[in-house]
Formats: sequence, C-alpha cells, structure tokens
Amino acid sequence: MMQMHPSSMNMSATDWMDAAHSTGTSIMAAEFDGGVVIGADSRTTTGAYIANRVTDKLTKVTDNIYCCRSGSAADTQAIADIVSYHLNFHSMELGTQPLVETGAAVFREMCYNYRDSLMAGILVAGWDSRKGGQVYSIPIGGMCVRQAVSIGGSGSSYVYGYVDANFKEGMKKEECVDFVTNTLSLAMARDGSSGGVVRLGIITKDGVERRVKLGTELPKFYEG
Amino acid sequence: MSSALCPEIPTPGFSFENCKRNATLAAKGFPTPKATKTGTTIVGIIYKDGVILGADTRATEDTTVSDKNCQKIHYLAPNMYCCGAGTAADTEMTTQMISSQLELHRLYTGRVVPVCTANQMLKQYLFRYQGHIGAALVLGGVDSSGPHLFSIYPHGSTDKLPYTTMGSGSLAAMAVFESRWVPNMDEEAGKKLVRDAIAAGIFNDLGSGSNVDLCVIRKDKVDYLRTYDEANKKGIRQASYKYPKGTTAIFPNKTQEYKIEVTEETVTPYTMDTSS
Amino acid sequence: MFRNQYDSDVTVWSPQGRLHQVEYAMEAVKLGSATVGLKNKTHAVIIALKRASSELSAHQKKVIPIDSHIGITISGLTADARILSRYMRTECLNYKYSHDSPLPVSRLISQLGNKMQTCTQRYDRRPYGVGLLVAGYDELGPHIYQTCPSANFFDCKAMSIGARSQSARTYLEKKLEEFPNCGFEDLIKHGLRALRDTLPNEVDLNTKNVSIGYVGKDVIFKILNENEIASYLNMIEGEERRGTAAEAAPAAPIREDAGDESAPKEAIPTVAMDTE
Amino acid sequence: MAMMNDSRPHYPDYSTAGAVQHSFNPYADNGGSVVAIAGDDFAVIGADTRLSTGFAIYTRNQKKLFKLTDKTILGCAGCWCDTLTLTRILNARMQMYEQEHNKTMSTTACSQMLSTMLYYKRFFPYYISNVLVGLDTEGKGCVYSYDPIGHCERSTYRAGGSAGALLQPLLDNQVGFKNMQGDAFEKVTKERAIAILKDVFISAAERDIYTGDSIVINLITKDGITEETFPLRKD
Amino acid sequence: MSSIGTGYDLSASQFSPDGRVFQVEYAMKAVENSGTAIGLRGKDGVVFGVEKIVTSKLYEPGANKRIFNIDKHVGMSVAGLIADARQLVDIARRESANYRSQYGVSIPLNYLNDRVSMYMHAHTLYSAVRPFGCSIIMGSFDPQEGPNMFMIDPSGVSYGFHGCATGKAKQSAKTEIEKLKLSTMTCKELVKEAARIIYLVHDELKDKNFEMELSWVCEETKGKHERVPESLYLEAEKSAKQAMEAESDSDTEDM
Amino acid sequence: MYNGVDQFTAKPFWHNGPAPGAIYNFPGTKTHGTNGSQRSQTPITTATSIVAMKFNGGVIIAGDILGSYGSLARFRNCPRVLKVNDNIILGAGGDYGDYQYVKDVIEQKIVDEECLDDGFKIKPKSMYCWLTRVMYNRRSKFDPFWNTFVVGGLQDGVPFLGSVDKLGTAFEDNAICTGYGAYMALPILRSALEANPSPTEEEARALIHKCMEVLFYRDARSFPKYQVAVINKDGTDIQGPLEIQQNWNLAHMIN
Repeated sequence: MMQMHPSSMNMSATDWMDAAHSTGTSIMAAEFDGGVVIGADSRTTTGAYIANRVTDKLTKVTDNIYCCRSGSAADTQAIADIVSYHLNFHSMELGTQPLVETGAAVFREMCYNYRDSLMAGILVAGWDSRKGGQVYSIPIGGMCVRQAVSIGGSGSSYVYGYVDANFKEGMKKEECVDFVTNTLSLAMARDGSSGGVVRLGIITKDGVERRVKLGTELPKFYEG
Repeated sequence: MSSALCPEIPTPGFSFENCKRNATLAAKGFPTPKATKTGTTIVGIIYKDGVILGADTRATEDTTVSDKNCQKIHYLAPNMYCCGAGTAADTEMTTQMISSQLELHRLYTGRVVPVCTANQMLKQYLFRYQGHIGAALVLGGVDSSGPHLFSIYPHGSTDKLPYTTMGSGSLAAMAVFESRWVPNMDEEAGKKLVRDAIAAGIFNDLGSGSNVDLCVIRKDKVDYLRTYDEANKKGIRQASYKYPKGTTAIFPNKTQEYKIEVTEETVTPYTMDTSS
Repeated sequence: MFRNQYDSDVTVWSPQGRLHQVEYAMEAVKLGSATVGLKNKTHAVIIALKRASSELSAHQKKVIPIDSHIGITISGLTADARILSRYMRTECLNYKYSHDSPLPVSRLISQLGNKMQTCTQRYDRRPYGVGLLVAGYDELGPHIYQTCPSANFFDCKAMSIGARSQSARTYLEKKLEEFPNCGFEDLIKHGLRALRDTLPNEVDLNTKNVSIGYVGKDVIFKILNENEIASYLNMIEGEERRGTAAEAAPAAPIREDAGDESAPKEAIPTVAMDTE
Repeated sequence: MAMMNDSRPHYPDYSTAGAVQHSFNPYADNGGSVVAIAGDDFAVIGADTRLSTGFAIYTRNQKKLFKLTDKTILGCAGCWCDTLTLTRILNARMQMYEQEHNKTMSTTACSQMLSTMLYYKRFFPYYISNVLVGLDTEGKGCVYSYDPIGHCERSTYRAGGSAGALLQPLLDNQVGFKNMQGDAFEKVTKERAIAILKDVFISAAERDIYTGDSIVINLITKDGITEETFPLRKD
Repeated sequence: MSSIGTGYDLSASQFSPDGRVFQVEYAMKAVENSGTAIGLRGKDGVVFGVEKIVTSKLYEPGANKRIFNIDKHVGMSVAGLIADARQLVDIARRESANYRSQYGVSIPLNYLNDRVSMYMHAHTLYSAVRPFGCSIIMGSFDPQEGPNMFMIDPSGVSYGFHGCATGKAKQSAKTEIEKLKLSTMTCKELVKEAARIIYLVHDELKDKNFEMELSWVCEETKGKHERVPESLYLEAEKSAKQAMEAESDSDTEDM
Repeated sequence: MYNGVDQFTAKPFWHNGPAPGAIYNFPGTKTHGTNGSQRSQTPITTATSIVAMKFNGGVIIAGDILGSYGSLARFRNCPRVLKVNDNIILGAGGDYGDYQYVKDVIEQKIVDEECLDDGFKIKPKSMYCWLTRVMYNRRSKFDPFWNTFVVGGLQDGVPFLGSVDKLGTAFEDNAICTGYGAYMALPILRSALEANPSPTEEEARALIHKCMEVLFYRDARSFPKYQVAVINKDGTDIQGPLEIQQNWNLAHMIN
C-alpha cells in the first residue's frame, strides 16, 4: 500500500504497512461420537495490526465438508474456492455427497503441487456415511494425514500438551465442543496472532451447526 | 510480422519483456522509477439502507503530493463502487477492467450483477498477480440480497465486513469506526461517521490529505458526493506576484509589417442528391 | 616562621586535633580585599572591594558570574578562585544541559564542598586559599553562601569575608533584622555601608573600587556598571561611617581584623577550627 | 541434507517468533522546513511546526527556531534528536563564550562555531539542515546555511529542510531576482519578506507532506526579535 | 601521651615506640572539639540527636545539618569536621546505591557499616592521607531485622550500640544514656530523652547558641529515616527545657 | 615470533591514520572482533502502546500489562506505568528489560534526591530532559534503550506531557501515544481535544478507556488489562489492573 522511508522503518509499529495479510491463527478439529467439531479464532493480522477481528476461518467446501484455514489469507481463500468448485462439480458428477477423504485428497493435491508458492496449513473436516466424522490435516508442504484430533496455526504450538492430555476418543458432542473451546481459548490467550471470538462448527449426519463464542463468553484460565 | 513502420499489435495482458533487464539494472544500483501512490485513507460502512464509501483525495509521489484532488472512488457498476488504495495506476486499471467485465456480465445475464461476483473477479485477478498489482480495495454495493461491503488486499484475500478501512490511514479511520460504528445507522449519521473516519486519516496520516469524497449507494439510487467536505483550505496569498512588463529578458526583436489584402467571396451551398 | 612541627602538611593532625595547614589557608582569605553579601526576600546581592595592585594596573575582578542564577565574589588567592569558578560553571552547565533547569544553589555548594575537601586530606594537595561569597537564586529564594578553604560552607543571612571584614560583619549583625523586609535599593545601600566600614578612614568607596552583583526573582545574575554603581554610591554619600564616629578607630595594621572574636591573640588563630 | 536445511522456506505462522531482528538506525527524518530572508537591516526566519516520522505526526506544535542571542537565530530541520542535542550543546558553548570573553557572540562567530561543531561530527554527523540568521556587526541581515557536516555558506536567502528543494527556486525568483531584468530589482522590505515567507510556506504545505500545521516566524531587527505564528493546512 | 612531640606522631603510617598511631588519636581529638551527637536504639527504631553549635548570628537557622540520610532506611549523625563528614556521607550513599543496583534490595546496615569502616580505616594506613576528623553514627530500622545502630571512630573501628554518644560531651551523654532502659523504650519516648540529653550536656558557658537536630528511623516512619515531625520536635524541646529548669531548681535546692 | 609487530622497521608513514588499504571502523559500521555486544539491537520481551493525555489540572497515562515475547503473550503481569515522585509519572513501551534497567536508575535518582532532603524535587521537565539525554547517549553508542517513554507531571502546577523515544527524539503535546497507539488512539484523542481542549479528569479517564478498548480490538500485542497513572493537584495515583469492557457483537454480523 505504501512507500516507506528507510528512516521511518525503525518504528516497529509500522509493520502493518508492508506485512502480508495473513491469518496467524489457532485452528482445530476433533472427532467425536457421531461427527466432528471444528473451531477457529477470528483474528487476521498484518504485522501486529488486526486487520479483521471477526474473521470466519471455517470455510464451507461442500455441505458436509468444511476446512479450517491457516497461513496466507489470499492463498487459503483461493485454494478453498478452487477445491470447493472442484468438489461441487464432482458431487454433481457423482450424484452424491463427496467423501471427506476425497475432499482431503483434492486439498492435498493443490497444496502439494504448488507447495513452493503457497503458504497454507489446512484442516479438512467433515462427515460422511462411510467413515463418520473425520479430520485430515494438510500442513505446509502438502502431506495429508488423518487424525482423531488436529490443531494448526501459530497458536497451536502452545496447546499440544493440553490436547494430548485432554482428548479422549468417542466423546459426546457437548463434551467435545467444550474441549475445542477450551483448547482454542488457551491458544488465543498465549498467541498474539490469535484472538477475538471462537467460531465453531459441528458437523454430523444432520449437517452443520455453527456457533460463536464471543470474547467475553470464553472460559477463563490462569492469567498471571 | 512487425517492422519498424508497423509495430506489432500487443498481445493482451501485461508485457514482461523488460523484466530481466530491469532486474539487472536494479542490481547495478539503477533505481526503478517510482510510481504514484495513493498513500490513502479509504473506508466503507454498511448503514440502514445501503453502503457508504469514503476516500481522501491526496496522491503522493514519494513525499511530494502529486495530485491534490484525485478521485479514489471508482465506478464498477451502477450498483457498485470501489475505493482504491496503493499504486494509482493499478487501482485505476484494475477497477476499469473489472468494470467492463461486470458490464459484459450484466449484458450476458441480463440482471443486476451481485456484489460478490465483483469481489470474486477482483480477488481472482489480484491473486493471479501474487501481490505485484498493488491494489488495495474497498468494494461496496447493493444488490438483490441487500448491501455488501468487501475489503480486498493486493494479494487477493478478501474480507466481508459491515465496516472496513484500507490504506495508510486505515488505522486512524478504524479507530473512529471502532469507537462509534453501530448497526443500522441512518444516512446522516452514516455520512458523518464516514466523513470523520476519512478526516481522521487526512489529519493524522501524512499520506492522506485534502478533501473527503463520499459515495452513498442505496438500492435504487447512488449519490457520488465529490468533495463532500473540504477538510483543508489552502492558505490565502499574502503578496502579489505580478511581474512588471519587461522583466523577462528577450532577444532583440524586429517587427515586420505584412500587408494583407482581404477579398470577399460568397459561397452558395448546393444540396446533395440523396435520391438514389 | 614555623609555628610548630604539626603545620607542615595538610595530612598532619596536631595533638589538639587541628589542621594547621587548613587554618593557614583560612588566613589567605583574610589577605584578600573585603566582600559583602546579603539578601532580602527576593534578591541576593554581593558587593566587593576591588584593589589595584599599582597605579598603572586595572582593578582586579572580584565578582564572577557562574550561571544565570549564581554569581560569586572572592577573597583570597584569585588563581584558586578561578579554578573553583570554572568548576562551578561546568557543574551548572552540565546540570542545565541534562536537566533543563538551573542547578539548585545548595547542591552546587555541597558539591563544591566535597571537591574542596579532598584537597584537605591528601599529601599531594593543598587547600584552596580562597573564600567565596555566593549569591544565588532558586526556587527556595535568594541565598548567600560562604565557603572556606577548610571546605566548610555556611548558608548565611548576610556575610562578609576578606581583609578587615569584621567591621562589616559587625554592621551586618546590627542591621540583620532589617534585611529581609527592605527593598532592593536599601539592600544595596546596606551592603555598601557594610563594605565601607572595612575601609580605613582616608579611603572611600568609588565607582572604580566597588563591584556590585545581584540576582533575584526573575532577574538573572547581573554585574552593575559604573554608572549604576555611582547612583547607589551617591545615595550613601556623606553618611557617617561605622554607625557612630566613636567606633571609627584609626585603621589598624593589616592583621587587625584577623582575630575574629574577642579571643586573646595567640600564636594560633582561633577562627579556623570549624568543627563547630 | 544441508541443502534441504538451507533451502527450507521460512514459515512465520509456525514459528514462534521469539525475537524479530530489527536493524537499528540511529537517524530519523522528522521533516520540517526552514526559510530565511535577510535584508539590509533585518533578517527574518520561519519554520513550520510539524514534527513527524514516516507517515505519522508526532506533534503539530513544535517550534524549530532557537534563539541564540538577541541578534542570532538558528532554524533546524531534519533529525530531531540531533537537533535537540546540537542546540543544547550550542547553548552551553554560547554561555561559555560569554563568560570567557565577557561579551555575547556575534552572528558571524556563531556561524563559524556551528560549522566547526558540525564538522566535529564528520563521521557520525548531525543529520540536520541548519539555517542561521542574524544581524552582523554592521547591523546587516545575514543568512548562513549548512550541510549536515559543516559546510557553511553565507547568502541573503535560503530554504532548507524537507521542502527546501521545492522552495529555493521560488526564493531565487522572488528575492534573488534571478534571470530578470527591468524594474523588478527593488530591495525586499521587511513586510514583503514576511509576506513571501508565508506564501512559500503555503505552497510548501500544498505539496510537501512533511510541511504543515503552522509556521513560527521570527523577525530580527536592531530593536530585537519579534515572533509571529501563521496557520497552515493540517493534512 | 608521653610520646607527643617526639616526632613519631607526624604521620598516620607511623607507630610510636610505645605502639600507638598518634595521628589517629589526634584526629579523635578533632571529634571531641565538636558538638555532641548521640544515637539511641529503642525497641522499635533508632533516634538521633545532635547538638549543633552556631558560631555566628549571620548564619541561617537550619544550615549545615549534621544528621544525614544515607538511603531511604539509613540515617547518619556525625561529630567532628563537617567537611570530612560530608565526604563520608557521599561514600556511604554511593555504597548503598551500588548495593541496590547490584543486589536489587536495600543495603543491610551491618554491610554498609563494614564498607564505611573499611574506607575510614584505609585513611589511617598511609602517610599520603590523613585520618578522617569525624565520628559517625549510623542507624536503620527493618521490619524483620529490627533496629540496628553502629558508630565508627576516626580509626575505622566500629561497634554496634544500643546507645552511643560522640563529640564534646560524650562522657556526660553516655552517663545519661546508660540510665535509660533502651531496649524497652519506644522511639516516641526516646525522642524526648534524646532532646533532654542534648539540652543537658550543652555547655552554655562555652557555646552560647546551638540548634538541636532530631531524627528517627523506626516503625512509625515505616522504616524510613527522617527528621522527627515538627510537633514532636517542639514537644520534645519543651519537655527538655522543662527538665532543665527542674534540674537547675533542684540543684539550687541541694545547695 | 611474528606477532604482527615488527620493532625493527619504522612505523608506517601514515601513522595514527588509516593503514593503507584499510579503513577506520567508523561508527555505524559493524565492528569486527569486538565483544559483539548486539544486545540492544533487538527488543526481546516487549510491551506495546502507551496512551497519555493532559486534562484540566493533571495528566493521565495508561498502558496494558502484557509482556510479549515475539507473538507469544508470555508475561501477563508487567506493570509499566510508574510513579517517579509526587510531581512525575512515567509510562514506557518497548523492551521490558531496558525499561526495568532505566526504572532502577530513575528510582535511585529519586532516592539520592530524597536523601539530600534539600527541599528540591525533580520536576517533569527536568526528568524529561534527562531521559532525552540518556536515550540520545545510548543511541549514539549504537546500544539504544529500546523504549519509548512518556513523562507526565505537574510543572509548578501546570500539566506537562512529553515523550522520548529510543533515539532521543523528544517532544511535548497535549496527547501522546506510542506504538500502535500513535496510529489508533492518537486520532481519537486529538479530535476529542479539538472539540474540548480542556477536559475534566473524568472525561479524560473515559477517553483513555475508550482508546484502550480500540487498541485491544486492533493491536495483536495488546491485553485486556491495563493500569492507569493519574497525577493531579492531590498527588499521584496508580490504578489497576483495570479490565477492558469488550463488545464482540460484530461477530454475529458476519455471514
């Protein structure tokens, strides 16, 4: 946007002027008994400036597949658009909902083939009748692996321990929602690039239920 | 088939033929020419009946003001306008091109183009050039599904928001929105808020300046309020700068008289025969 | 004129617990011409008697400006005074440079005291043979400080040091109550009278042998010029000297004023011991 | 393996940015313009009051003229921290001179001292464009302008600072009467000088983003210094 | 002092044949020429009292104080050459500032006492310098550690004290102090006692004018060393004067 | 043997100057082989904006209590508004370690002054000037204190507000904000002061609170708890941590 003078660059507070628009992020997806819960914070930053404090990083791909985006906003939006187009086209060809596995494969294909020019870490989650709730993680580099629970984005490094300690397979829905909310709250509290509200999606055989937990409604943890 | 007399008709899209040469020159310390930037404050809000866009009118070249009253709110379609910040040429060309594509789209589909279509076209276009097209845009418009406001970044990411700001003065303007924006504002309050946001950019950001332009887009009517507010008046000149006659030195001159003879001739028009 | 074996060095205590070298340095002060300092509620004035070493020489400089709010007069070794005044000037400049405000007078004096003290405790130094009267003005009002070669200093209501200054001190003590509430003009007059009392009968104050410096509220330190001095001298001209004529005893030899109090004259002066 | 390590791109999103490396630049450009015009018996100097950095305004109300004596004024634009330091040292040096010589420094002496002080920092210069104005010992107005490392030049008019290049030609024309002939060569009066000064600042504020808010104008005559302020645009 | 004047008493770096360093003893004499200073350590703090003799009417009241703050929590009263004493004050302040910058907490008094005594002692070792002509009393109060007080002589020797006196009338002051039950008394009481002792030991025949200085560092001041409040000062002064009168009355009666 | 020093040949002709083919290590260029003290070349644990303004009869300074380690919100109890003395309050942004160091120096400066007990208390302008000198000196050594300080206080009863950055750039104004505050809070304060040049303390507090809220929404290194220092004729007061009231209803409007 701007032209900077070298002299004025020693103010670190001007980093928003030329930093890339990215979603330094905390994202998460977890399988439970009957579906998956996905969640993300809502902060988009350029440098330390919060360009959007209520972003929706949970992007719908098909009716039963969602993705959680982290990395460059432009790259992940473009990928999601392309994959979404691709899968919807595919489902029309098939005449049925595409499998979550298929969705993940298409994402992986994109991310792997263009891994040198894309900066995207994506969690693909959804429900299909064959395998139920599923979570696939596609980090930078373009690998793809199914996980029962997966976290991503810059905030995730702070909560791996919490996830390992608290995740149980086969949780009930609300239990899983609380688990995701807690994890994200912890990540957001520690990561400057994550914050705002927690956006949640619960995908089951009945479709998707979206929820928002406002900044003021988030669980409080120790803040010393 | 080109020759010096008849240059090749350029192929569509950008010409990249001098990229390598320019990179070499830059590496040798020959600076690339500076483009005119609109170090800018542009904003948009959604109000009760539609969208209000706002922009300042300063364009800068480095630290010099190159245009004191430029237009930063660009026409896209009858129901859509777009504010541009960044490299002036990029914002102008991008919006012009998208504008014509939107018009084609309208003619093709025969209905008012939805705002999200423009958003999608813009983001795909910008994404293709990976940020090299330095256009940061605030897109606003009203379609059958109501008012919509998008902010579009040079790399091609977009946000859909009820109020947004862009450009070097975006933080100052956002501070105004964050402290005063509420849902469902009426038009007067909305205009005042947008004006104040732009004014915050004008007065607190040196890249922004001069006047406030507004554009109010409603379902059926658009008001493009050029120079809605003259935030700064130019100072009044204190002295006279008339030069007395003879100040400018000239070479010795000689006057040559020509005698002109005037002859008058009347021409009578005759009618063309169109019968055949 | 060795008085005893304990006076050869500044590092030697006498069995009585005295430092003879320091006491001798105190004597040097009394060789200098007299100077008077006094203050009212708003101003501090210093007045000095200047000597000329010969008919051909100019009168010595007795009043030295230190900073806009401080000036000093000296009695004793002028060269030593120069070192001290340069130190004081530097301290004031440094403080002003780093704190953007004048150095409080008391702080300057105690720094000076500590500097002077080191010279009274080391084999390779000698005490500064000069006494200063410091006139200063700061937030706490006007100040008159006296400093001694012993590195001791006193915050005074009024003071006089130098040759035959006892007479001036007698005058000052007598009039002490009047000073705080008298006007600036009267203050100078009192000072001149006190100074005049130190003179032998045949000598009188004139514009050549008097220096007046003052500082006060909103007044930077200023040394009066001869015309201004003349007008003050005129005001006290013709008055009787030394309060009553009876006291005007014939001027004694130079040592007359050495004995400060009525103490009997001994081989050792009594003033110098300043352990209080 | 080593190759892989070397060519691995940096993923800011996944790295916990412990500390970002900032290069330290001891200078800042805080903008500002100074214009000075001298006449036979006066000197006038004006400086805008905007103190800025990058695209942000620190304050709209920063006086950049420094009175050195009753006959000499220094105007500074550029790196403000250097300006603050230089003028403080200058003031101390003036006081030392006054105490050592028992007189106030003349404008010419000031100009020479400033030059020396600037050159003293030849290899870590004060990044300031200085314009010194005053009355010389004959009471004639004079203007001294400096480059950051102490080159000094006496003239009768000068524009310095961020809009210096913009304004100097205007002064050449209006005060220096360059490339003109005929009756235009009237000596510039005090009133005309102040009017021109205001007008050039009005123009500068239009085109230079670092110049604006207001100007402080000091006029030096044998009777002393008068000060006036004049508003400029604030964007 | 049989060796006085035999030439063995001219340097601090010199012993006399009978094993004494006379220069140090002479420096102590300087202390004895000075106004009396006392320090009283009660159960909740330390009180300082100083008799400051005023030699001229021309001096401002309150000038040349002889009680100093060394740090927030340390006070010092001095007897002897005031110029020498100020140098020590400077040293002590530097010590406590250094301590804080290095260790982040206020300097413990015993440590400060060690450092200052060492400094004073160093001046008794060389012929190039002379011993300090002053004695100093330092006191502090710490909520955990309680009150603490030390006195250092020109020789650099220091002891902790419950009550101590130095200067002109140190003997009679000591006698008075010894009558007090210091460890059970509060600082409020001690302030009055200090005032009484200062007035008592003051010799009006020799020194006409004097000022009394009183300061304390105690629980009441929250461990801060400061001059006693005006009201308390006046009260103490009044009762001291009354005590003096009562005593002189009883003296006459006795006669 | 050959330690690079040859004592049998003459010193180079260009003695004390640059050796032929070599150049001086001018300030500003990377010096080789020195202790490599690059410590202050980057801030490590950082604090974000300070927001401050004058009001009718005083000054208010606010800053949140987060110490960020890069983007990690690492320390959530880092107070950085400070009472210097009864005349002065101070706020600091930037490197927290540097701030603590400078704070210690300032506090010792105040203790030194209290010890003098001479009736003078450093005033805000002097403090501000002193800080400017300190910061400039460090920047000239290429070892800056990576901070921006905001000094507030009453200068003889008149409100004073000034700021110094890591270069020693110093200025005064009616409203000063550092870091992101300069871009987001300052526009709010400037327009408020334009409408009402002399707000009351209550109005100022409300404005500052609003600014902290906006900054919390938009600065990724901010924190919803902050401290406020206020100085007025009654003295100085440090409050907090205060909680920011947040409004996230906007989140429901995105679809």
